[in-house]
Amino acid sequence: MPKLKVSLLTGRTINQGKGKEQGKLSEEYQNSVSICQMDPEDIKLLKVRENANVKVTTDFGSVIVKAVKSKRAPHSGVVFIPYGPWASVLANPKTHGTGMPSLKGEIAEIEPAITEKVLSLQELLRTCFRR
Amino acid sequence: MLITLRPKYSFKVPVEAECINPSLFAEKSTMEIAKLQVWEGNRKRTLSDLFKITRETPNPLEKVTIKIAGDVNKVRRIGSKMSTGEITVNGNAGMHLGEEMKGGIIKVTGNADSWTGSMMKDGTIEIMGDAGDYIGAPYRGSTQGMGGGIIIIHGNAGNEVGCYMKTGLIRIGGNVGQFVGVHMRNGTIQVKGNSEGRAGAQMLKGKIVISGCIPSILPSFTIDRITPTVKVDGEKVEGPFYRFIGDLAENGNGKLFVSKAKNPNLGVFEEYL
Amino acid sequence: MPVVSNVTCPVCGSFCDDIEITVKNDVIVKVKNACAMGEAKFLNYASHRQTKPLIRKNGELVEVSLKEAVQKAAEILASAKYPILYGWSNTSCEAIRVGLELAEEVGGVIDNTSTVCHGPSILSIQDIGISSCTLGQLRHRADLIFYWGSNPWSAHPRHIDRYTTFAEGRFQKSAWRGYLSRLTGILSKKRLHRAVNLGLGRQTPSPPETELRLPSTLLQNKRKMIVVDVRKTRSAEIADYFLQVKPNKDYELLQALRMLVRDEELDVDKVTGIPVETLEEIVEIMIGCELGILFFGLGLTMSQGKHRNIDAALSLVRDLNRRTKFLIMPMRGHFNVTGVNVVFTWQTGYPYAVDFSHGYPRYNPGETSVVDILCRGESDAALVVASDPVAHFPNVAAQKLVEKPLVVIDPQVTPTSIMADVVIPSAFVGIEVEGTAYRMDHVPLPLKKVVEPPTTCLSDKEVLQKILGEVRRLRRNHN
Amino acid sequence: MTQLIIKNGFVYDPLNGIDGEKMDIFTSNGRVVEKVAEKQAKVIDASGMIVMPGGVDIHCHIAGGEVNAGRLLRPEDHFRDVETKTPLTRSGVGRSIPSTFTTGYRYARMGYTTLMNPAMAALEARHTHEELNDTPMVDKATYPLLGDWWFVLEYLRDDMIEECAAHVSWMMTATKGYAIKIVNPGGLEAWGFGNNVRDLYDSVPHFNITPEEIIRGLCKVNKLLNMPHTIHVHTNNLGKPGNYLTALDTMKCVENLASEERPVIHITHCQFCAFKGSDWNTLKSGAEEISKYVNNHSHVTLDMGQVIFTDTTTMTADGPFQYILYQLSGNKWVNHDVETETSAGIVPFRYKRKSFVHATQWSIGLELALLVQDPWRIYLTTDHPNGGPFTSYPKIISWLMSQVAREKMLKKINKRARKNSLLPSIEREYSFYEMATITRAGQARALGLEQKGHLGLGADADIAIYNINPELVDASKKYKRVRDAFQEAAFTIKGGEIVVRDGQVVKSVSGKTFWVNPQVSSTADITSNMKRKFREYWTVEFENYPVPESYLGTSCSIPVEAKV
Repeated sequence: MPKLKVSLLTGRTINQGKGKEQGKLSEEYQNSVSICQMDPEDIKLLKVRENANVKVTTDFGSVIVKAVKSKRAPHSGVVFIPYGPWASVLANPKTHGTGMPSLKGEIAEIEPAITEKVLSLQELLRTCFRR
Repeated sequence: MLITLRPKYSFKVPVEAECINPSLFAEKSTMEIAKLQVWEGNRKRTLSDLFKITRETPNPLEKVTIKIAGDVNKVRRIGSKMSTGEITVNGNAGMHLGEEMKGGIIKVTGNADSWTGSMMKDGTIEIMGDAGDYIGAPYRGSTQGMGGGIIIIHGNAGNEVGCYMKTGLIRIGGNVGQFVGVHMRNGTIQVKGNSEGRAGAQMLKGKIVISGCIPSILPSFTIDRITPTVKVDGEKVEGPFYRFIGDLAENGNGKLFVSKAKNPNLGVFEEYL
Repeated sequence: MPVVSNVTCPVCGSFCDDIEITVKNDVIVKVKNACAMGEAKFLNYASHRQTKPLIRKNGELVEVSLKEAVQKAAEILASAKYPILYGWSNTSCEAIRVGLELAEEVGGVIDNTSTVCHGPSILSIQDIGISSCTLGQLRHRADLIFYWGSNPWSAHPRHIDRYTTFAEGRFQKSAWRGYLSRLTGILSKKRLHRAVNLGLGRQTPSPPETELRLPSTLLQNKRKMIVVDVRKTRSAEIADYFLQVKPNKDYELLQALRMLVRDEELDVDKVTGIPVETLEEIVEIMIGCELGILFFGLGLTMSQGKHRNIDAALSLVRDLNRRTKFLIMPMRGHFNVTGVNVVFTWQTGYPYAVDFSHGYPRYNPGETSVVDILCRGESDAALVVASDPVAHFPNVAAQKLVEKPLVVIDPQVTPTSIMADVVIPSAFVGIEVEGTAYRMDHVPLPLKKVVEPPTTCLSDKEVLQKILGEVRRLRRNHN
Repeated sequence: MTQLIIKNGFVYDPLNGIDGEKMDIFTSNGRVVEKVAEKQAKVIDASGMIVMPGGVDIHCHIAGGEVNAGRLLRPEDHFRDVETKTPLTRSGVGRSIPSTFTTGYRYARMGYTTLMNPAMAALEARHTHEELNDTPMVDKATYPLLGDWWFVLEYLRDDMIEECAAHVSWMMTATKGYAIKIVNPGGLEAWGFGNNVRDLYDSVPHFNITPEEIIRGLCKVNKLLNMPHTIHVHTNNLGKPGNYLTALDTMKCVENLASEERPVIHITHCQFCAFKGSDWNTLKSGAEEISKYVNNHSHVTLDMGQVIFTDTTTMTADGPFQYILYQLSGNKWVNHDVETETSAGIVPFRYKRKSFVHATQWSIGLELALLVQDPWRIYLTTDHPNGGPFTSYPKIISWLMSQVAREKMLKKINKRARKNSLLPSIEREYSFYEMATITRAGQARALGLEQKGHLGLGADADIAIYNINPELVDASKKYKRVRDAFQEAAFTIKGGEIVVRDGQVVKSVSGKTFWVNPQVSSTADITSNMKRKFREYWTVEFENYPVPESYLGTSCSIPVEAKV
């Protein structure tokens, strides 16, 4: 199966901003942050179609998200997941004595996960926190 | 005089024990030492609440040695402001080890945490294992970094080793993170292993010697020459080294020595010589 | 229907205070002037809501009386040896004041969300200082506007319109018209590109990101905007120029620019892939402007280098003041995150990560900051107010937070409140209760009460006062 | 209702002409009264002690945007000086820019009860008041910065004094301000584009008005509004060699606006604008020229702006001056420009005894206080924290009261500065009566605070008792004793309650906020005009600008009958 080594960015999007104000339990929010924006060429390299599920893995965890085409390509090798519980699974907690974890530019691996599903918020929390 | 402290249990919340200081223990009875105040989180405790204290060779005239037998990685400010004597930690030590130290010796068999030797003025700190970030650094907002003494780390160290350093010597046996010698005013830092980059960022003066690999040199440094050896604290270190001058963004005149053999990627700079 | 005007929007740090809200039967039915995020909040804030206090019993959150919840919260905090009190940027300064008093009373560590947003900016301000201003200064005077590692179009949607490039000022005119004509150009280029692809039946590569030749608009004597980022954002599309930096290479780029501002020569001919000639031209434009502003966002604070990226940016701007007037401002994102720094600072001397465990304020991010404390597993209880660390902290840290007793005060249901042991739902500040909050440039503004809160929901301030009172009662009884 | 009898103290109450007379003071319900029954009252035995009205500070930066930016900038200033929480008091940090609670406690410990915060950007007024609300133990007020406000520049340019007055009146009410503050008039507007004005007659870019016209205009406005205090002026060219001429020009330019011997201008932290010489190398004291002028003219009051040899934090609204200070020191620098109104700058600074310039500055401050003959017209300040933190006031008191104390310090300072200093030739030593004048009575009078600065009937029961016996202690010789006594008041009484005892806070009180509410006839017109311009000038809505009275912890408005 094809795998890509990428640089993972996280950040705000307008949909995430809107979604969080509609409520963290809203579908809009969950849909807005359980995605991974990719360069269309990178999606092709993974041999999946747009909106297919992919698995993103870092040294700190792995999570299933939906691969969506980035509107402002090219940026091959760089993927973007909006702030939220999905991105947090992958985040590097090291602060290097600054208090700030390393949330941008982490090395990640990305691979197709067509058979796996994107967890709902409640399911994701249950897996992460066993509560 | 040897005083041994044994942790009574494994600490969970931060413990602040500035009182673990040979200068303070001197001329105190075991009872008085036992009553010295420490903090466990937000609770005031005495040293004997947390440690079993034993005193050997009760000769009050002898120099004071404090031995900590056990892991004290949650115990902060051990040896802070000490000016004489010796502390040995058989295990890991917590943050701010030897902060503002003025003299004496601290030895740690395990690892030390961040801010080891922060703002120290004199004395020696030797860590057999790894250390955290901000070794020898000043307090937030201050430019008064390490002002003397020696810090030796046999393992690896984190980011910002020797931040705002003014004088003294830091030796790292292993690798360092980013920004070694950031804002350095003077003094010497030797790194036997690799650097994660941005070495000497914003330095004004001083010397950084890196014998291992470095991913790149900051654009605000200029290559000056290739030198076969470099002196660190009177000792010759075999090279050859590329010698860079910087940080020019600060109008600095610091010297950054980087191993030629370990960094073929820096060969491109040779054309400017 | 009653219309409430001049409402301050409690969403992002831009703090638009011209929102008009129509209320019908105590329900917000219409929102005027707000951006998509603001409108979403005003119209949907109440849609997923828990209005009764909860306590976890046998693993399940069950409804309890406010009194019971407050008592339980107070017991948790009062008995803790090293509790953390986190959040605060989504509430009013009035509530934050009480929060600080509570933190002092329980000997805890109080930290706010700037620890994971512009905390590094603060660290470097403490090293370098900052040459800044209020936003109106830029509206009137700035002719060169940089957005670096920030995407106002998505995070602060009205920022460009109200305060910078497209705003009309006394000495500077809006660049809106110029943008419109450029937009036409961009669209036709895109259309052409698509047509070519259709015609040839295959994909040609899109044009490169950073154009190496600077566009002529940058050289004209009028307002211009440059975006520097690792990826082409929506904001980059409306800029006169987009400078693409490689991920984690901002520091190198900033230091190179500083060299050029000092008329130093660079040994290399490219910095992070950008030719030095291009950088030289940009520096020329910076020096030549009447008043320049560099807005920076989390693209700088979160990527490698963190506070040192800001250190370099602050120094660059400071140095530019020898040649012209230049200012710099962090794009504070979250609602009252600036206010929380302000209140922390006047009461304790420090803006975040304040440790009261010894009875007086101590501060050392990296040591007294919440993510570090959690990762080291040092805290033994937590109070989270108006924030959602379970969703936004790295998972490793969030797990430690959830393992220990956790009290949450929040008007919303969030991943954090779902994981909590005690949940006290509060009223929405800026919608259901009034208060004070600070815009990203430190301008304080009033928050309005537009509709009534549910009868079971008190303000954050009142809930905190109740917990504080209860903690004090417990302490008295204990002594 | 608390009643107090302060028995047998040596009372210094210059406003009522009482000079060390042994007498009893009675307070009831927060006021000084003629007599209370001993049975119901708490009795303080003040025998062998000095009793004075509570201290009044006419100019100390204690709250608001720039002060807080200074706090944020300097963790290294705080971490070695902390206040631990007690059952009565909140914790905090100290040194040059203490946190709000600590500021209140420390002033109260020195017997101060009324503080004037001198620099408030009107747009950020809410912030200043929030901090004042968290500054316990003292009454307080704050001055909005109006010298570079676009409305002022435009109205004065067009010679529309009455309209200007009406707008300033609106601003006083909107910001809950107390006096018209002018900082480097015109210079701050020019700083918007990185420039400055050269002198009083330079034209302000884009506005076609000169600093002189701004000062004169606002002086007229001040009179029209019948404000309790005069205009409060930080001169142009502050901190530059040769600027004593600018200071003199500033005083002279309003000379003909004075009437009935009443002051019309206050030149603040005068030390910083009493520099003679053409550059830092040739710096000399201009104290002689300035004091000569002040001694011959009754329309000016001054405060010292004394320099202390210590590490401190400079902060003023004078953006261009602070930039120069950054360039001189190389220290970290904060700049904060405020749209259509003003600017601010902050630079940490260390005054060194061995520095020629710093030592000369130290000398100038004391020379001013000693050469100005009338203690009613010069006040003790450090321009806290610019010249040094307020906690060093007792040191200054000892220097003013003792030639020996001055000589001791003179020996330690830079040689050349010592040689140039006028101090060795000055024999004057302040008496306790004069000291009470320059630390409370004179300041209260200059501020028009009728309830403050004295112990006459009806005065606020704000009283300081210092443990020093003027009959037994020769302040000239035992200056250290004086310093210690003023450092920690034996008692501080605020509003009739004992709040400090032996230098320790024994009760926390919140204190009032004074603001001036001018009664003008044409408010309606202003509002419509302002609303129109609001959107053009500011980035906040008109309705969200004013600070409502409910915002002030304890609001105390002072209505004045304006002449417009």
